[in-house]
Amino acid sequence: MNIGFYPGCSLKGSSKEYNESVLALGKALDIEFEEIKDWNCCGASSAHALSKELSLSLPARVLALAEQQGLKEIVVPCAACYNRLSTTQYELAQNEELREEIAKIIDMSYKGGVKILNVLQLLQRFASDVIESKVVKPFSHQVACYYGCLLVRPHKILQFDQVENPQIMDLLMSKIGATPIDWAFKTECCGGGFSVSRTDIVSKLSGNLLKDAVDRGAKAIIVACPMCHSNLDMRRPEINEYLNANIEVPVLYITQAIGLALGLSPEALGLERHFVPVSLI
Amino acid sequence: MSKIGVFICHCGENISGTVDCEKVATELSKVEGVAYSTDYKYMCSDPGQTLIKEAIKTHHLTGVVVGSCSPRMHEVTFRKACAEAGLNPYMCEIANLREHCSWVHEKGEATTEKAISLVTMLVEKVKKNKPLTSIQVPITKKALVIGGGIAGIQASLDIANCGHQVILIEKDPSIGGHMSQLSETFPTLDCSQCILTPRMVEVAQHPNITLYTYAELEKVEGSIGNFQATIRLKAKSVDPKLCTACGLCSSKCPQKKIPSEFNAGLGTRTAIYVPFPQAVPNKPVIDKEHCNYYQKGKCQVCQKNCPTGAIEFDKPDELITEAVGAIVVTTGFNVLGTDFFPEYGYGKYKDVITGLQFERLASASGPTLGEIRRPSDGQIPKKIVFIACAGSRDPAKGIPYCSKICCMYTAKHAMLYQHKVHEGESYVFYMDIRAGGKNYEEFVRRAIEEDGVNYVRGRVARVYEKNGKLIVKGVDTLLAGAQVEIEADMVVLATAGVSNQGAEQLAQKMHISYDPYKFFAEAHPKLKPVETNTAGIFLAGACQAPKDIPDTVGTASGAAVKVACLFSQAQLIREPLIAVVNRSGPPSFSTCVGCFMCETACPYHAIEREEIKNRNGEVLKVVAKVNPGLCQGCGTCVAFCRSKSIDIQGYSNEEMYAEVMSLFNN
Amino acid sequence: MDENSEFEPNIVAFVCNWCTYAGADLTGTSRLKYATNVKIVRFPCTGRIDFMLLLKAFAGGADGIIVSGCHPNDCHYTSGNFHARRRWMALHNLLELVGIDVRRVRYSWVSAAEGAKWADLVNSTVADIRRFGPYTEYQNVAKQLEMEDSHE
Amino acid sequence: MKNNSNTINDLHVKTGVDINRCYQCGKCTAGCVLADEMDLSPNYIIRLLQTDTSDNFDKVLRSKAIWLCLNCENCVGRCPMEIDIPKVMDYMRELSFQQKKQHQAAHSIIAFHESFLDSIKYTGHLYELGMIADFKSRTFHLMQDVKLAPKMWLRGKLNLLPEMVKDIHAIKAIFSRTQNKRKNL
Amino acid sequence: MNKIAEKAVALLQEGHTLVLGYEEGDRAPRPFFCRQAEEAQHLVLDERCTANLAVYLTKPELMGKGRVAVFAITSSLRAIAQLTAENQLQLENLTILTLTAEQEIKTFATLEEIRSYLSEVPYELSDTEKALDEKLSAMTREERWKYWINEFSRCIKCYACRAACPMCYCTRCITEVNRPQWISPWPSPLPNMEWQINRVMHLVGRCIGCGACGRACPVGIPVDYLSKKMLQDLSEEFGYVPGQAMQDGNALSTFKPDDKENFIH
Repeated sequence: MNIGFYPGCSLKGSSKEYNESVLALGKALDIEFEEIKDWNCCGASSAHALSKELSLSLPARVLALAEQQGLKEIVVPCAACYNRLSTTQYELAQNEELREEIAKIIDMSYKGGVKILNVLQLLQRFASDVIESKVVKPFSHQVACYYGCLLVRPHKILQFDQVENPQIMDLLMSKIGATPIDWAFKTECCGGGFSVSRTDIVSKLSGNLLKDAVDRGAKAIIVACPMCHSNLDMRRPEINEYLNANIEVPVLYITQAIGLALGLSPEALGLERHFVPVSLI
Repeated sequence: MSKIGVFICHCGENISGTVDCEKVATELSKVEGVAYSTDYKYMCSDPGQTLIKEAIKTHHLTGVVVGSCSPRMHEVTFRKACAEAGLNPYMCEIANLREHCSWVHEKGEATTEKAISLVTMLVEKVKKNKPLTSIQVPITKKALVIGGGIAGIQASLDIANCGHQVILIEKDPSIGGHMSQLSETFPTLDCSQCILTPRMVEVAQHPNITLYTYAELEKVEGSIGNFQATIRLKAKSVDPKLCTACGLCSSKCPQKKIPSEFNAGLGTRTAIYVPFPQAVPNKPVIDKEHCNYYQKGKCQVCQKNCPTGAIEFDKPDELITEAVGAIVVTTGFNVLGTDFFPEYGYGKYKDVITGLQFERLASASGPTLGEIRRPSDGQIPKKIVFIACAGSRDPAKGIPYCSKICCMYTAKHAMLYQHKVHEGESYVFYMDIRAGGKNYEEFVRRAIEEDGVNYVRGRVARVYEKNGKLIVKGVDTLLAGAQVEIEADMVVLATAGVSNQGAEQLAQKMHISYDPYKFFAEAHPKLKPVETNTAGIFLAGACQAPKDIPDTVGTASGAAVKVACLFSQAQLIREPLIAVVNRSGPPSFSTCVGCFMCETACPYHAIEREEIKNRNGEVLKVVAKVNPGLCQGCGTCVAFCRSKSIDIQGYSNEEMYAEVMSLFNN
Repeated sequence: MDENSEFEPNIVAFVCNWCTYAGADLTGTSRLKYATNVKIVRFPCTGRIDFMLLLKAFAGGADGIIVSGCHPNDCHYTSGNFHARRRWMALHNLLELVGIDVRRVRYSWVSAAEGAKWADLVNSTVADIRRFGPYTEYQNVAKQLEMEDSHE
Repeated sequence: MKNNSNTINDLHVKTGVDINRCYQCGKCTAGCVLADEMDLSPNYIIRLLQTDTSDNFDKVLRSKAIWLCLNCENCVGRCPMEIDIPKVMDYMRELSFQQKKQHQAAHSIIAFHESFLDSIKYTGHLYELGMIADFKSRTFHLMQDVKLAPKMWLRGKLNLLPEMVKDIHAIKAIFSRTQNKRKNL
Repeated sequence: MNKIAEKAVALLQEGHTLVLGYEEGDRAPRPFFCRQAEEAQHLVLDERCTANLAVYLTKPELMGKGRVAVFAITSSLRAIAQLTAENQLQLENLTILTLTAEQEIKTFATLEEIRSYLSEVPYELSDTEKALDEKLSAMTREERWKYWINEFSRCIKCYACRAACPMCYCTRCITEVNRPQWISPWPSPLPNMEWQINRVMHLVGRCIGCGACGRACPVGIPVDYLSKKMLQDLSEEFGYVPGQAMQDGNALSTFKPDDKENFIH
């Protein structure tokens, strides 16, 4: 099974382990990824903070490239990229004028037919029914599945399952033996784009949700977004400082958690790249 | 050869001020077919009318045109005068010389010329007019009331007290409706059941009222004055004649964990049950969905225990047909469930409840005997949050309208809570307080000022549970958007009032229209609030839109009066200005080809299909036929009919054609 | 066109009984003045108005026509005006096709409360038709009929 | 004073958001994770815009709040009138930036965005190391994250050299074209 | 013996009293009423067949009491679907067949089958019609008026357009109504036009665009253009597709509360 792949910048840099674990899991489930050639950054939160056209043009180029490459579907593991690409596709589908304008800007033909999948949707499609049989090391821990904003909102565009209480991740996790807890911050924001510019805000927002998860007995936080991960993982010192506590709960990408359950090596999944050591294994 | 009389009114100075009435009269006398033409100061006055009557007699007039004020003013007067002189009233037409001429133009030639042509137009029409006799429809003086809530009860009693027969049907085992579930009622805080139950008993005992509970409308045929209503009497599995309501059956029934509808799911009931102690009739029924015998085929404990052998299993539903002259629909409303509100905790938190559930908690006959205890653990909530507009005024959730009653019952709930839990703290999140109504605003103020309920102007974003508390995240927009977080023990949602299940299907059975929210539509929002577009079918109460008790009772009595008016006539007299499909001898029988496109064009479902048969009963042709009871005379079908086979009396093709062409035959 | 400033157009108005006729009554009771060129024909509902009457009016010599009834959703018969509106849509399109001067047919919604609107409607229509001049184009063709008529 | 330069009508045309629908229930603010950091609460911002006076419009352009919005979309997700506040925030940010009216507290945020965009402009990707350096030079937060970088480096999370998009002209073109767009906006 | 003929024979043997089809004519195939098996070999069916046989189906005097089979071309199928929706046909005593693009004989059991078959066949104006359309839309209003009045002045009021139209099945046509006399009986440009306007208005939401009216006109007035053009102009607004007759009333007996009213002041 061959499917398009758009890693995005974070997966090439600060979130290498996400990239590694996605690819590793892909191999384990024999999904073949075909990377979009010469892709560019989606512009993340910065582009649309400063320029609407730019924020649409950058993703539009990526999608246009995918079309050129004849890809019908692309997987976009990074929640931010996924959100930007989907939003762009939606906006351009809504407004013909805009579509033509952007096509001019990127100077490429853009149809807009490519189907955009996030990692959860990918797993749901190719893993959910085979996964249980493949589990060798049940991931038997209490986990807090953290969806954040970019995967679930805006509902109008992304059509995620249950707006205020999404379930996909919880279902997948329970299939590998984990016990997802019911907690209050599933879809609250971690501070996203402020990782660098307003670390204070990040520590506060991430701190609050981390605390709630731990208070309810989570032994690991499961995420599917590089921003969430780097905020909860890399910013842990600042967070603990803000909470003046010493929270050590590790933060795993869902691909890593499943990878472990399927018996892949921690190295292959890039666990050693985490700041907060993954002491579960 | 028609002999038309023309009568030009000066209306004092009102017409003659700008129109040369004498000239109009003389000009008209020259028009072909005009046998008599005159003018007079006040045509509508007694001498004026006498003048017309005399002229009709002496000149054997076949038609009359009065040039005067608007027909909307005196058409009735003059037609009556003609009738008294022996001329068919529909041979009299009014030319509007005042509102449409003398008052809107300056004095002068042109104005008089216009007046002349206005009268001429109607002379030409009257020449073509046909004598019409008003339609008489017999009336079955028996009313069907659908729904046994307070609206149905009130309507039934009012109609019955006018001396007419009433059939009241209720889908549940007892009448009483939502009002029987309420604790106290605003703005007086008197006990709902105390004022309702006597009425319920009255209904049961009234000689003119036949009560069918556990019954639903199957279908309706016919039209105003003569409906045939088929009613399904759902099998109760208990013979009410033998049952003494001793209650032994329920006490023995093994199925005890069924959520009680009456207690809005907060209490439980058995499979064989009486919905509540004051139920009318106070006889149990078996709920087949939950009965072991009906589901698994064995049990019959109730039967074994019944001292009078009243239990009768496997009895089929019964269908009865009743002839009625009018129908009053009072099927009421419903409230949204909590599961409608993901942000408030889906229905996954036991202690997030609806206003109706709170009513049961606060009611002395409720599961907690009137003590406010939260469902999860029976604790008395120390802090309680009420959220107004839960669903209402929320287009995103598909309900843009205001549910009207929530502001008041929420104030009442907070008040009741404060009265019952003195040290308790209550918060109400609201957007606006809509307390229009006698003593309503005062009531809300009392809640705030005397009972110390904390009103917070703003909405709640989300509710989540933490360490046994419900964290309510709201805002106070009056503090420049300061966020408010309350650790509450219980949250009450003032959930929107919505139309009842099955409202749509019911409306379609009766051919009455409904709005996008499945509330039944009144014939006119202001002037016909209790009528529907189907003559003879009336509305009352919350099946029309959320209403409080006073409004509901008001509309119920209103509908009852409409029924009483209808029944007060020996026969139903209607203006003959209705559509008619032509008929002729064989072989064609009618020029109608039966395409029945008029069926869909008619807003009143007045077009019926008539089969024309030969002696051997074979169908030769199917043609359209207008039901005179239903037709309101809009004439849409007439303009639509390609073969001109359908025409409307009083505005017929020939009449309108003559009227229009008269303008140009010069 | 100066001769047209003298020209008094012959205009007929087809209106429904419940809204526009009553609206025109209100114009009267409020003593608002308007041109004398328009004569009102009263129908129970716009749904009753037969498109042939419009053609016949032109044939008879009308220079302009007003068709008016209740605003959408206000119809006394709930939907007569909706049906009428569709009929006009079709007719309008067809008249356009065969080259009839549709500017001379003025459709409007005038409620029982819009006495002033009725006065404006009449005056503006009269002004327009004055500008267009008499509808001789149509009337000439109509006359051919009368001529043949007389030959019969 | 009535608005003449920027109106909520332009806002409507450009974003498709009709803020006149807002009836001030406050649900947006109630659920906003950053409301308590903001100088103007979301619903207050909408109210200011509704007045459609240039003074109030300006107040919003100069506010800190518009820069604090993270576009987490919780507000629009719960708004009963489905008013897309994040879109409004984007629009106001863009205007504020063009008209040089940004709140000083927004400095570091904008600096980040600009560094980020520059990084894309010159490499086509986010070149984190370069971006951080650039950000520091813009903000003089020279000491920020000095401990973080080496740790990232150790964990192989930092690339010393940027990974370039081959067709970098395409990217540059996109930037210049949208640049002009932004000018004559 | 061609397969149409074979089928016809079979149908007659099955007890059909009449098979409606086409036979060779001097110019093109013409309608043919086949009642005996031996006549069957005359039957043909190909793209040269244009006459709309549906017009006969509403005439009891021609159909008789027995079971009738009809070889329907696309336009006839459209007409049959529309006529059924207008309660003019009882499909149970009709056998409807057609020749598919694959030259297969297809028999339809239900209206639904006909509708779904037709939904595959798009409806559009022919090139000649498109040409006329361009010509006319290029004209000014006055020119259009002159064009049509000139055309209608040639009309001889023979009502062939009416006779040929499968949708004109009224037992009394408006032209025969004399109280009032909506349309003067003698031919003259104005009443001729009034008749056509009536005809076309009566076809709004019903015309199936077969063009029979136009072909029937002995003096060659493109009367079919008017109804087809209306069909085209209004189908989107009224949601009417030829052959997909609305079961719940037609374009003029139904409405949308939000029908466009840009022409209303």
